[in-house]
Amino acid sequence: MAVRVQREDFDLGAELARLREGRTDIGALVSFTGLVRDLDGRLREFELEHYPEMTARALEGIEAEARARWPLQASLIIHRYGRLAPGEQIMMVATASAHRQAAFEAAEFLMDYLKSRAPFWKKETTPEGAHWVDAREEDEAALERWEERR
Amino acid sequence: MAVRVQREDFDLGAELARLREGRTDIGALVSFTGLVRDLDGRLREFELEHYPEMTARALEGIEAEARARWPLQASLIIHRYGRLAPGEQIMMVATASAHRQAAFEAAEFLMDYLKSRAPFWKKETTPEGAHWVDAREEDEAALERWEERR
Amino acid sequence: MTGTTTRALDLRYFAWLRERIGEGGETVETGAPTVRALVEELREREERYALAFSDLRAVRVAVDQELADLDAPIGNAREVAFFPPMTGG
Amino acid sequence: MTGTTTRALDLRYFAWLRERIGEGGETVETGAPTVRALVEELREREERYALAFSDLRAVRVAVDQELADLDAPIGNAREVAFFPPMTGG
Repeated sequence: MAVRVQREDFDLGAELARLREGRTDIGALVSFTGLVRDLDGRLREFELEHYPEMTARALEGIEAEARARWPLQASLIIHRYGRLAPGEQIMMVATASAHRQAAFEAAEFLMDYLKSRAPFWKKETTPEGAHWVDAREEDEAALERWEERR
Repeated sequence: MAVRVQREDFDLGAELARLREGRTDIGALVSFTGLVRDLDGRLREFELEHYPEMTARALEGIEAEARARWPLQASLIIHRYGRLAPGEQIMMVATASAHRQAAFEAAEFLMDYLKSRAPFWKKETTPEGAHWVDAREEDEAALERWEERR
Repeated sequence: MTGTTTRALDLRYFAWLRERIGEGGETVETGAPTVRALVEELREREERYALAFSDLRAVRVAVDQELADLDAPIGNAREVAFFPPMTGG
Repeated sequence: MTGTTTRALDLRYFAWLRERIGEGGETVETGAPTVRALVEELREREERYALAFSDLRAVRVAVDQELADLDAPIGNAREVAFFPPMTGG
């Protein structure tokens, strides 16, 4: 039930602890964290551009859709923007439910939508220069499995 | 690459932080946490019995199977035993991979196997008395989806 | 735009569309009824627009901050945004 | 067990099997070639075993700490464990 878009890093453990604090109705808590990868040590800069006026609204829409589809006791989306270093956290989602299947499915649904429907663009700079990360065709395809179930 | 069976609670945030510490090859980190549910406030006691000589071996076998199936940069299973209070953490799994699909699938695989193949038994005591939690048929069925892919 | 009423519309550009056009946004006077017609107007205006919009399959659109189709009517919208496929998460 | 060699085997019981039998484990002298034959021996021994093993569909088995089938040979195993379907996670 919360969406945050911010430049600063977040504390994954503290966020997950807060989600279940004082509650006894959650049986399953799933989290996903996206991190800046730099396999070969050649990443000079990583920058996330976004569309501020649209971002929070898009994320809230995605979250509301997940909550309409699965019985969630709690959910959280945090997405950063700006310049990030290799290994840093880019974003997280968390979903809490009575049973594991709902928590897992809702988290995957949120991620699939975030990948292709949240207004963020990644730019990587290596010694060869800067380039905008291409959208992956698999990411667009991943959305289809949720369409079928509507 | 780690399995722990313990009576004490664990620090989910610290465990997840440790998993990715100093690394830049992880793009996706998924965690699942199982919690003691008490929807109606009637749970007096919750106890997890296990088969100590077999538990660690069973969990290590499950983890090795996940690592053989998915390209994981890191994985962790922590499972508690003994008497737990409502809302407490029962167990966690975490999986780290380059991409989200592998991390999600491996975490779900670990959970499906843990549910039906790790030697733990749950006993709940309410004002009506104590009973052993029945295995759910869905949990046994959940294993089948992984068999097909072998 | 002869014969049609024009009005002020805020445009926003992101990622490589912003870089190719050379600015993050601008306000234009337009009478274009749809996003596609608006793109045609921009293309004819200057080379950098023609370049940015050379492959429309690589362009996504939001009208008043909601994802929309290229053939969406602009209607009374205040803002139209252009950007490449999103890469969140 | 007439005519067969018997040997000492550690048995372990968990959850409601442990409660029905009244102990967590014991060492028995047995010549049973398979887990199923061992269960038959136990059933005949005392009422509490017959009760614990009355519905074998609800019983799972491990031989030397590996999950096994009821028809698994005991062979040179040192320990056989009986328990209900597991509920981990």
